[in-house]
Amino acid sequence: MSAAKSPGVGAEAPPTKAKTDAPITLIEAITQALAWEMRHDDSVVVLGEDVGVNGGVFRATAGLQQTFGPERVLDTPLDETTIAGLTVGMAAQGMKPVAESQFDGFMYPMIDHIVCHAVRLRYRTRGRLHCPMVLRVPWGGGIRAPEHHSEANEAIFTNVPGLRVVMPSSPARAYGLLLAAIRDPDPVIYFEPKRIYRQYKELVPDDGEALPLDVCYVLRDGDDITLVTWGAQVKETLEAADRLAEDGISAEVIDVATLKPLDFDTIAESVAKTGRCVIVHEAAKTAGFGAEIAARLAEESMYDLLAPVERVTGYDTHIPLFRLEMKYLPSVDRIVAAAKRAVAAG
Amino acid sequence: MSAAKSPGVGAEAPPTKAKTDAPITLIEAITQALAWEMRHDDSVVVLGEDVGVNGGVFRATAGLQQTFGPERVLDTPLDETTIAGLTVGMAAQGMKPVAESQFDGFMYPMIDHIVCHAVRLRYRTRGRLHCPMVLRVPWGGGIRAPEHHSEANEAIFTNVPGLRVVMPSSPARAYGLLLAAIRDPDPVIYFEPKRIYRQYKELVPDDGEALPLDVCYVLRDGDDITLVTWGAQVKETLEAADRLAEDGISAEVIDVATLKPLDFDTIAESVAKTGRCVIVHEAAKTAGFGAEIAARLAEESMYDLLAPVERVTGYDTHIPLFRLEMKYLPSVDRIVAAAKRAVAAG
Amino acid sequence: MTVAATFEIEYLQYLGPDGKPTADFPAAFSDPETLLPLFKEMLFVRTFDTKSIALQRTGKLGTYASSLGHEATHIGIGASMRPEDVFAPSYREYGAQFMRGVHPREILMYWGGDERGNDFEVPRHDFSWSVPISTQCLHAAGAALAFKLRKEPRLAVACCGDGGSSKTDFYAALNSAGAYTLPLVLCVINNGWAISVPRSAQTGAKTLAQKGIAGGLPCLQVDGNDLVAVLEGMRRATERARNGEGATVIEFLTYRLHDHTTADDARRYRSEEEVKAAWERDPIPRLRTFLTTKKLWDEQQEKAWAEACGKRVDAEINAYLASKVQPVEAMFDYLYADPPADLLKQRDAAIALEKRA
Amino acid sequence: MTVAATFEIEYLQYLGPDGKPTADFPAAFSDPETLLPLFKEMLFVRTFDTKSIALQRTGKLGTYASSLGHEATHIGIGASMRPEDVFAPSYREYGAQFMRGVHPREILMYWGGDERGNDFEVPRHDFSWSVPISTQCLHAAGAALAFKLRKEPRLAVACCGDGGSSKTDFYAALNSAGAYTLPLVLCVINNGWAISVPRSAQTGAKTLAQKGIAGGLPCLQVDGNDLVAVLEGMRRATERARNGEGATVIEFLTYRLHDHTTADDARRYRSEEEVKAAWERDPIPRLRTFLTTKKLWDEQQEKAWAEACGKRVDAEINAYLASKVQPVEAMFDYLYADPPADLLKQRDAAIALEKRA
Ligand SMILES: Cc1ncc(C[n+]2csc(CCOP(=O)(O)OP(=O)(O)O)c2C)c(N)n1
Ligand SMILES: Cc1ncc(C[n+]2csc(CCOP(=O)(O)OP(=O)(O)O)c2C)c(N)n1
Ligand SMILES: [Mg+2]
Ligand SMILES: [Mg+2]
Repeated sequence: MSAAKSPGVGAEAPPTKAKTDAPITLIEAITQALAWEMRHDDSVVVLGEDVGVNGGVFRATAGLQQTFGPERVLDTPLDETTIAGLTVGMAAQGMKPVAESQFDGFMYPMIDHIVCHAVRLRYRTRGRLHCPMVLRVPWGGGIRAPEHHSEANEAIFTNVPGLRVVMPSSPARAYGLLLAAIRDPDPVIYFEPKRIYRQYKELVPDDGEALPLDVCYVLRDGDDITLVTWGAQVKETLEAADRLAEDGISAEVIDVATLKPLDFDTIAESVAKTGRCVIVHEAAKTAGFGAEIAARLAEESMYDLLAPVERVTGYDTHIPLFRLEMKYLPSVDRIVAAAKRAVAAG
Repeated sequence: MSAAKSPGVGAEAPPTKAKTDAPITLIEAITQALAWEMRHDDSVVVLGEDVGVNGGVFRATAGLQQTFGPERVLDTPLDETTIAGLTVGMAAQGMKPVAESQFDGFMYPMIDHIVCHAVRLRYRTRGRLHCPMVLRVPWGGGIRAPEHHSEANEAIFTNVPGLRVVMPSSPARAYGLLLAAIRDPDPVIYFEPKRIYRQYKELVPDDGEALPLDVCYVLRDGDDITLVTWGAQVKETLEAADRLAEDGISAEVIDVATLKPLDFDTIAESVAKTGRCVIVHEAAKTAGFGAEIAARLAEESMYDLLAPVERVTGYDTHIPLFRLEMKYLPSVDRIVAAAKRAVAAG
Repeated sequence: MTVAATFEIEYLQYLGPDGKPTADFPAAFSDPETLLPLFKEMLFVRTFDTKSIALQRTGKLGTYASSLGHEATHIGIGASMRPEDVFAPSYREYGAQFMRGVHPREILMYWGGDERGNDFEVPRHDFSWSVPISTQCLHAAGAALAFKLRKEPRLAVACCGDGGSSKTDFYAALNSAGAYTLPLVLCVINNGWAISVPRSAQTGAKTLAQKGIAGGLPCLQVDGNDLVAVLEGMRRATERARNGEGATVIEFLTYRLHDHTTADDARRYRSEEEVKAAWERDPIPRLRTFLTTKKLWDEQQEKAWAEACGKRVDAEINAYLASKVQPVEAMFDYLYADPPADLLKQRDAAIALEKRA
Repeated sequence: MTVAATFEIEYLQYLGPDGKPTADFPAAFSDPETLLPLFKEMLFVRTFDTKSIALQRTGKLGTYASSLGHEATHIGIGASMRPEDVFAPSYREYGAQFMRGVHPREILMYWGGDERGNDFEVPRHDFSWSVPISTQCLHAAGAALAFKLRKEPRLAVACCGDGGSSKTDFYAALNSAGAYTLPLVLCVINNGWAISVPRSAQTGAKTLAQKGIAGGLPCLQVDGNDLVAVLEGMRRATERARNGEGATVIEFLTYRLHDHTTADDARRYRSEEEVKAAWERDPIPRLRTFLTTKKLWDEQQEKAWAEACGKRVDAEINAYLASKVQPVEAMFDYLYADPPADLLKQRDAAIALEKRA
């Protein structure tokens, strides 16, 4: 392995040929993106717990170690501080590490290296060093997993300057955003909504095309109300839009996808049209990232608003163990009710 | 030392007599509160780096080890994970530890034990165990300190269910809120705005009277606009109110003081009266805690608002080293300008 | 050459895989009768484990972490503690917990997705299961510090795995245990694997026991499939702790005979030969052989006991299966002692939503 | 008794406090001439340090962390590295940094509250100062891992203090260094104090060197006030690393002769006697005595060199004092390679505010 610092076609492409002809799931799109970038940039390495022979507990790195070898796909000792610190060190010295936190609930020990170092290397050294790392985090609830395996903790990272925070909600966006995250010269947290890892398949051409890291997606056009969401809740929100349509309410659905930096323009434009906004997220309500979107609306779209903003979110308590967890997550019913209130109010 | 689990007058009160007759600074009020509670509840222990003989790098624990002995005031090994983990363990077994993070920028390794354990013990065990701990954190910029000594990171904690987050801005509130924090049976993060540790003195009777942990303070009445802030920025915000008064604008100033749980009612009442709100905080704007307040206004006070909400905050970048840091912090000028815009808009 | 310090790690084994003594038993355990009740508990855990896995396979339990193969270590640890001591488990030390009074139904409840599983009827002061690896080691250290400051004659015992011994919290625990001379026993249960990562990939250290040297602690390596060695290791460590001499790190060498959890498939990453060889070191047959030789156990007793175990576990399973799901307000009611007004509003809304549904 | 493992920590000292050899010098440093240029660098650092403290006292510098007493350790570490290696300092290893090409004015800039101090003209790839204790140890391990994966013949050196050796990041670094056999040298600079906390309160370990055993690493304890011992310790460690044999932990025994920083008052927590005794072990006089004995140094040379050092430091101070404050947009310009639109708007607003002021 040589020390190439810029992307370029690797000398020996691995034998696995991407099957661009079959539809794939969100998690398969992640694997596909990792493989594409590893083939084309040999400074990309993957590291984490069980990412090697085992291919990750969710199989996101399945086959990568077999293809690229143990020097490109590294199992780490069982310590998240270690993973974060090694990742920062490698990134500062010209590699592009893609680290995995096995679950959302285990990433907290990584915060110190992210907040004190990853996002500061460039700033602190006036550009002499920088930190082109990605941290992949299987995120969110609803898979009947044990404690600490169902956290929606994205808000913690959105107040951190210098960071990018993205969360795909479809196979195609998972692919394009992961490529962009790896190529970006600054640190990116890439949250993976594990509840929809295998929700559906779509065709994702393995063409190495990245998506922008600062663009929201309008998934459905509408005139009466804007529903803003991200991650796994895109599913419920789209279902809610269907239900609203049955009642003659035309809902526009926006997948934020790139939380930080936030593409507020797309949201503002939509609200300028609809006059109403419901924000949907899994995380606890208070100081969740929905607060930032509502705040921007209060600052910049106040004259457009025909009704109060509503947030439909997880409650301000912990997501319960699985017997009760679905009662914690925002349901289609709750979204529909909030949207109807907003429409009635205006 | 016995293992009393409930407050009660200790057998041997230490010789130091509180001087209730002399005005004291905010940091002296902290010391006074610690001493009061340690005298009256021998399950209270103080721990942290340099809190012992040295009395803390800011002198918050000055004299405590001399008075209460090394079994009540413990220097820890130099590791924040250790401090957090020991604190949780002690609290779960009936002590009331008051831990110190020497500076805001060093508390990140504590997050794991706070988020995964401190705030979950009660929930996870259905009340069998709980975690009556306090984490004291000298907070914020403006003291010409080195890197990582000037962080305003309160927003990270406000999305965490089960936590209480408070930040006093006067000697009297520092005293009353710290007593309340120690007595509260759940974990509390107590941020200390270090820039105003010694800003001014006031009389703080050493009477053991705690303040509520969920109440905002209206520091100044006004009719035209509501200025909401907390911590060290209370200083600039009050100055801004003075300046606005010169121009005939009557500003109400609210010190949030207890960020989580938020006393939104007090803010909403004020905005119902003034129709305008400017939120001021040191932390970076995006997803700072100001977002939550603005969001609540967008949800619950929309019909009261005569002008868009404004946030005057730190920029979305790191607070610079000290040659530039004052240009990062919200200035009186910026607050006044925002308030005038809001008044002009309505 | 000037030598600044030297260290030695002792290895304990008394009963070999074939059930024959490999050394004189320590005085405290020289009467084989003392081992019999513990052997029966080992059999009980194995029954519990087998039935729990079956329960999961039929969809009546969530992900479950088996303790197959760890019985001697777990039972030995639990048997060495006093009720007033504090135990800080990771997530599979059922044997130790049974010895302390935790009900099997509580364990099932927890893996069945119900927080009430952590509301142990007995022992009230033990720590709950700890999923974030090795964080419990520091909590145990904190408990030990509390005991020391309050001058209570109690100690804390924490368990973590071979993987867990890489975790910074484990190091922090041993560092503070040494700094404060804490009444603590840190048990590293080396079962060869941390999910798919073999022990050899965790560290370059020859033994995991030697990590204790970093904190100035005495360390032992113990055959964790030999109940006598486990008991003797724990005896030494708890005695030191009770005498105010501080903490000990013990590495228990055992093997994870099952998948990591029911969500794992170990065939992906480890060889059948390795597992087969590990079965030869199974802690149960060796103790059975020994006790049989000593005329303390026979096939008939085994059969009767197996039946008793099966019945008891079935009763526990039934109790678990009969439990009603908590009402929706449970997720609000155990957050704060004194819940904020906004939270109570959310609670009301959630209850109203339930009623409508 | 079966022994699972044994360990031994070697202690290195060649030049006693009185300037007399206490053992035969290692072959690599048997020619005293090799020590002369390093001795001169030690004197230079001390001049820099003295003048920096004075500068702070007159309000022309922010908080400053002195390196008084650490000169042999710092210079010896820096002298043992190659330009292409990577150094990960904490915040007071100026001597090591000077050996690597960092300009004194950069150090002043940093403590003077200006990020440009970290934009080293040389060496471009070294890590910046690291205030969060011991986090740099893991960054160095990451760098070493990068070198290993890319098969580059380079190594990484990290420094932390006695306090820093309690930090979980330090343990994580040595754990991963052992697990991956990294080309890394972990230097624990034991100067007796972590602000007000004495070495004895950090850990129950007899030596800090022995922490390496936890990761299976060879460890050395070295008289850090003896330049020869420092060089020899580093020579062994770097050789191992370059040979692909992995990492080493070295404890350097020295003493922090000054306050922790200029913001500290050490008289609060340590005795005058202790400090007086430490001055007896000062690394500079002993090397001066030795070199004088060897006729390689005399008072005249000392005087001339002191003058040269003073001039050079003054020039650096003047360069620092003459530096203009960065424009307000600097705080926006180094955050992202590709700054988001909202940030650029904030940048514009901040510039506009400046213009108005
Ligand atoms: C902090 C953290 N990271 C990752 C995990 C996911 N995880 C659960 S168990 C496990 C392996 C644990 O191995 P070991 O410590 O050897 O214990 P064992 O399961 O073998 O008993 C991992 C990585 C976790 N629970 N916590
Ligand atoms: C994570 C963290 N916690 C606390 C501090 C505050 N602090 C700065 S230096 C220091 C003591 C360091 O002692 P040691 O590691 O022995 O290094 P020395 O200063 O003696 O060189 C402390 C506690 C810090 N910088 N980082
Ligand atoms: Mg294991
Ligand atoms: Mg030190």
